[in-house]
Amino acid sequence: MSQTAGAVAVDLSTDLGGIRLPNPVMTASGCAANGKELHRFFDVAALGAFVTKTVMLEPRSGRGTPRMAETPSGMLNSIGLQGPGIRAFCEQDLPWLKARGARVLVSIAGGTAGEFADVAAHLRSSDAWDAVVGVEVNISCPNVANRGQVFACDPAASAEVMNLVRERLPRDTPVIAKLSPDVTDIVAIASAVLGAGATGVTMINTLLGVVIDTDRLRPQLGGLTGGLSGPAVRAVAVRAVWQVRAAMLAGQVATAPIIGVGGIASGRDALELVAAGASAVQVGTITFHDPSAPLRVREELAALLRAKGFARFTDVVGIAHERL
Amino acid sequence: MSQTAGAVAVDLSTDLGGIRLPNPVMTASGCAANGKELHRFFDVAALGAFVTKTVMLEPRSGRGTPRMAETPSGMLNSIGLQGPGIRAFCEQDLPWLKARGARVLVSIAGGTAGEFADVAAHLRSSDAWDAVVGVEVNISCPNVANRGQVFACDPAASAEVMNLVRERLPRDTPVIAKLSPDVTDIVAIASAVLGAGATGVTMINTLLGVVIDTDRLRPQLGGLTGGLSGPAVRAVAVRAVWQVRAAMLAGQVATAPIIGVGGIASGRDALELVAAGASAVQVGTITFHDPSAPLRVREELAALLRAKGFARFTDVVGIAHERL
Amino acid sequence: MSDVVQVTAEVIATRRAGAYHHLTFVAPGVAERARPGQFVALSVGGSSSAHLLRRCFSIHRVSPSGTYGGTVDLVISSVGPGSDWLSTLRAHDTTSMVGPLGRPFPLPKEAVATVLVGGGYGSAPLCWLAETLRERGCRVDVVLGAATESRLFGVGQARRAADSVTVTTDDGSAGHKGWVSDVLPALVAAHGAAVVYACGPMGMLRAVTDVAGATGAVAQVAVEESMACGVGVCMTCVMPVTGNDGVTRMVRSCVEGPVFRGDRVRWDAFDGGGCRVPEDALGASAMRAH
Amino acid sequence: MSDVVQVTAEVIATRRAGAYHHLTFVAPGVAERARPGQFVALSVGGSSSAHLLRRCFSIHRVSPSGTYGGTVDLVISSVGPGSDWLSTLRAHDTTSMVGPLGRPFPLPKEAVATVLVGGGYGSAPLCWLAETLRERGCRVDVVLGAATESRLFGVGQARRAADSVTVTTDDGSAGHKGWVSDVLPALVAAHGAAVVYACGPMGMLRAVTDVAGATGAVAQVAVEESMACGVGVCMTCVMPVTGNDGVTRMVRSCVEGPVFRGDRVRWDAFDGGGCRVPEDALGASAMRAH
Ligand SMILES: Cc1cc2nc3c(=O)[nH]c(=O)nc-3n(C[C@H](O)[C@H](O)[C@H](O)COP(=O)(O)OP(=O)(O)OC[C@H]3O[C@@H](n4cnc5c(N)ncnc54)[C@H](O)[C@@H]3O)c2cc1C
Ligand SMILES: Cc1cc2nc3c(=O)[nH]c(=O)nc-3n(C[C@H](O)[C@H](O)[C@H](O)COP(=O)(O)OP(=O)(O)OC[C@H]3O[C@@H](n4cnc5c(N)ncnc54)[C@H](O)[C@@H]3O)c2cc1C
Ligand SMILES: Cc1cc2nc3c(=O)[nH]c(=O)nc-3n(C[C@H](O)[C@H](O)[C@H](O)COP(=O)(O)O)c2cc1C
Ligand SMILES: Cc1cc2nc3c(=O)[nH]c(=O)nc-3n(C[C@H](O)[C@H](O)[C@H](O)COP(=O)(O)O)c2cc1C
Ligand code: FES
Ligand code: FES
Repeated sequence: MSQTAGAVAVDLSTDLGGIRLPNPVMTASGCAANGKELHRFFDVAALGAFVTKTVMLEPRSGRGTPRMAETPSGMLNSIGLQGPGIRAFCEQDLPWLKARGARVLVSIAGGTAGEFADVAAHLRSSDAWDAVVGVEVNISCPNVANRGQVFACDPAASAEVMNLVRERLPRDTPVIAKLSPDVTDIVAIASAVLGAGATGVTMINTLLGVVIDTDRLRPQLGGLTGGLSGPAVRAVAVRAVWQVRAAMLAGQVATAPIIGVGGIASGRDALELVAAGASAVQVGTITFHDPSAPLRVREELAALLRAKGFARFTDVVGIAHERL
Repeated sequence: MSQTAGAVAVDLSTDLGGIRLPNPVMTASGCAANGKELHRFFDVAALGAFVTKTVMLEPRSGRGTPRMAETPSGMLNSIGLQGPGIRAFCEQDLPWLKARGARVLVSIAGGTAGEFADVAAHLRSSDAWDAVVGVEVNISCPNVANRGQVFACDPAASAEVMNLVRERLPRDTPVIAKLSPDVTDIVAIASAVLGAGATGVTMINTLLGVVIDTDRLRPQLGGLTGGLSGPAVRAVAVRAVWQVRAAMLAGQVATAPIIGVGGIASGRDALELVAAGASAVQVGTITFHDPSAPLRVREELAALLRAKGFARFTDVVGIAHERL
Repeated sequence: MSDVVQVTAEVIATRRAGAYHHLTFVAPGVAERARPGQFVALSVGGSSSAHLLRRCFSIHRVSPSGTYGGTVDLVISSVGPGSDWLSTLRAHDTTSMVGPLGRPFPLPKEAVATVLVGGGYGSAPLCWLAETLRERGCRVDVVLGAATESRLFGVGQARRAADSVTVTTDDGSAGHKGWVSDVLPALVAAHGAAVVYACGPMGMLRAVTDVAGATGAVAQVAVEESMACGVGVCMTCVMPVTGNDGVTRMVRSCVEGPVFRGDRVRWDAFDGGGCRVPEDALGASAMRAH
Repeated sequence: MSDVVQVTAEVIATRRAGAYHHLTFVAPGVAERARPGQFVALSVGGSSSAHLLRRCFSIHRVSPSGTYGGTVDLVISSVGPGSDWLSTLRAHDTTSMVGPLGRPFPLPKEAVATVLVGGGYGSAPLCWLAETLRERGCRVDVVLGAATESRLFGVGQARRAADSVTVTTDDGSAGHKGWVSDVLPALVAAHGAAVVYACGPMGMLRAVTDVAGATGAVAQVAVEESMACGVGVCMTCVMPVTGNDGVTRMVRSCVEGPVFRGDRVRWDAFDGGGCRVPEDALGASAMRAH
């Protein structure tokens, strides 16, 4: 079975809150840098969207090392949102992606709700703004005002961020809130951000974890805690997507696109998140294992849909809810 | 290096809230049935304690099948607390364990706080009660009164259960609350149960997950959602133990023994949880891979401590907090 | 402590058998203890494996003493990552084996006539069973069915071991075109079989049970439920089976099975890919409460 | 798109080299592109692997055309699950290889004198570098150090490729008893070396940088930071390096290294097992805010 033929035969296009993407497969923020590196392995414009590393207002050095620990079928990272700051991002990274023809979903963050809004405003004024198909708001970062509790753990703080970011961006720009799985009730957080103007939600960010270095009997990461990702956490990601989609179907939460991320290593894995309710998927940690993974997942997904006789990707979104 | 020699040289004994155990390694509830099956592979009395499958008041059939899905470095299960009910447990299972000389940590649950208390009361009146070294209260099960939200997700509901169970048991019986990791703030739950009379806490129960069967495009488990366990989740377990121990050291939560569980496959893994703050450990899912695992972990842990020059297990409990 | 062992098993021979891989392992202790109908649980993927759960395989045959010590033969159909990995093993590769597991086929006390029915690789344990029954003076007629010729296993061996062998394939590529249940009633009737032994897919086991029931024969069926541990500790492999007391319980097929009396299995509870808990099963009402 | 490839690499030869495993892979495309100082990233554990992250290894040497196509040689020290798995590979086993990665050792434009310093398996890339330098007319003196004799690598090859070879071991089991930094100053001075190339543990690289600095030579050191991806996308392999503009940045050693000018590395920030962010590094103040 030719995977390329599959990609042609199945209509892979999907809708991201008003913006049409040619296919649903994206990179995941922080797992693909800002494009140049992966462009050595595949054309970044071939993806549904390229999701950039979360950028904040100022340049950030990130944390000390070690920044990672391998875990069974996953890894723990504590990068600390290292990045160039929004100005350098708009001057260098975004124009590069635009020149390649990539559709860019820009991930932003702030230490305060106001900083999120400032980053969004800077981005809006970039010369390369027309390459931007949406803004992913990474609220899984510590809130300076609330003793470092992450925004995404608190519905009110999450909503405040979304309100302020929404104000700074054109009405037709999709604004996607990226949620943390480390909460008692992820439906409540999804409900809060969608109520505050988010166009959709991305789930999941990493799970908080600790690895102990048993030689030195101390935490292995320089930053003590880190984020757990990779295939190890896929069942948690599928569950989060399932719950929020189920709440939408039950009318408890406004219907909105969900971007699924967490542990996708293959087209089959992507299909799990899609069948649970995701309109698009992001390929994260597995890119470290296989730098061609995002494109491979697109091809495998297309081949799988064709083999199952589906003509359109959108016919499979959330299909598992109909087959209970 | 002889592991047996290691086991002799290191004092492995540990304290479980007043009860002294000869070593800190236990089975995990639901991963070892009630002893007979594993006794074919090793002597159940060789463990620090044998933790029984959670028992409720009445016999339960458990859920339909499929009840499991393998996941990368883990598995998802939805057994539905199948069991004989507390009466049959007291008549058959507990006496068998007592006859083998096992120290038994009995795991109990209820659909209401009152059912928990009733199960505890039945257990207390068992003829084999003297084999019981403690009661593990599995509050990670659905609360009938609260739309099925699990007790362990709500500090008040968790505390109510612990209060009622505590009343039915002798003052010197350790009562250990088993917590769910699926909460925004596990320290708050630990604080609530310790404030309500719990002697200690066991962390973690499984993470809520979903696996989609991509052939049938529907949830793979008969029960839809399931619990994720195995090495995949170890970093989350270490993090939970770390956070609660840190809160104890900071004086935010009363100091109490922690039993660490989640993803332990070797003595090295056990040492991660111990260094993070666990006074005892439970070996769960890996037992399905290696039925001798609980005893092997005990031997590997002893050998590792000896190789590192520790004379007493208790010297390593929480040691990573001193080495930040 | 002595009915089961956990050993490092070494592959000493591999060969193709139609669509299947036939592997011989040196597995000291397993061969000596095993009886027909029992199975082993193998770990898969090697030392870095992301697959935690063991894979279960019927014991095809054993030779308790050989040049290398006791050996165990398995017949493996490659259907997913675990069985794929096993089918790429080469001589001298090793993996961990736990066994023998489960209850063997119960053998009749008298020298009665028997029929053995195998579907696909389900025929793996039947030749050994046939030999054992014939040693006891039983008549043994064998029916082997599969979707197509390459998915038949053990036809030649069965011809040597049994009084007769009938083959069926869904596509007619070998033997009668059709199902084992098409040819079974006549065979059971012909020699007045007292026991019908069967191993294969659930649908076939149910059909065999029906045929046996109609003629008054006892069906002894070896089931294949999805198993996480194989040793009785996880409760994933349950199915509803009615006991001597008439009460249906969700019993573990790894320790109380894999062989059950067909008429005790609650076939009505099985659907597509899974099995419901019958309403009248012990403890089903407690599930409805919460 | 053409400076790096991702290929299935097949082992064609394995041999022991003291404490190390020396593996030759057929890796079409990698050999042709590689230059001394670059590395490859291998996946480990096979198709069922629980190890997601690639393991990085310096390219020992390449032969761009051979009977099998281009080959890549690696020298592997078995220290954990990934390197253990690699060291058990046999001929015809395969794994995925990405490479060549990173920046090679910069070569001098003139025919200057050079000293090459290798610690343990850090000597793996140096013979090839020595040959390349000699082709350009450079003088090459080599110093190889290790804890003990079995952990030396490539002494024989170095003797063929270099003008002189000096060996040191911590325990005196071969060559001078002591560290490479004991013998290095005299060697650098002897022929007025303009560049000192080094590959090995961090402590050694720092010492080499100090020695080079004292004599006015440039140190080019190949570092070995823990890497999750090897291709520049994960930001785990960073270390503080000062740029031409005098600003210290946390740079990725996989794409901006692994070879750095020794005097640009902020050695002061390294401690025990990790590395702090220097207070004056770009973006360090934003970390203090939150
Ligand atoms: C008692 C018993 C005897 C068996 N005998 C044989 C035999 O002789 N030859 C043979 O080829 N196969 C046999 N099987 C089936 C065999 O265990 C599965 O085909 C195998 O586990 C599939 O693993 P996988 O990783 O290749 O496939 P996957 O489908 O990826 O497996 C995923 C999970 O599901 C379980 N699973 C999948 N299919 C089955 C199945 N049919 N039965 C039970 N569990 C399953 C696996 O154990 C694993 O945990 C037997 C099963 C049982 C329970
Ligand atoms: C550019 C570069 C070149 C290298 N060249 C060689 C070489 O030629 N020969 C050789 O034997 N080794 C070399 N190494 C080190 C080699 O990558 C590690 O020894 C190996 O990754 C250890 O993996 P493990 O699973 O065996 O050990 P573990 O310690 O279990 O590995 C766990 C994780 O830590 C990382 N890690 C552990 N040790 C190191 C280390 N020293 N450097 C980087 N990452 C590490 C691993 O990649 C893995 O992700 C090199 C490393 C780098 C970065
Ligand atoms: C090294 C690393 C860095 C990450 N950085 C970010 C980030 O900057 N912003 C963000 O929203 N998510 C970040 N993530 C989370 C991923 O985008 C993704 O949500 C998570 O890893 C789960 O997907 P995966 O299992 O496919 O990796 C990072 C993950 C990793 C592993
Ligand atoms: C099949 C299965 C059944 C379980 N049943 C119970 C149970 O009855 N009661 C309980 O408290 N925990 C139960 N658990 C959770 C385990 O005791 C343990 O907390 C969890 O699996 C994490 O540890 P592990 O990764 O070592 O398995 C079960 C886990 C599994 C895999
Ligand atoms: S497979 Fe675990 S109880 Fe049967
Ligand atoms: S190893 Fe991933 S950026 Fe360098």
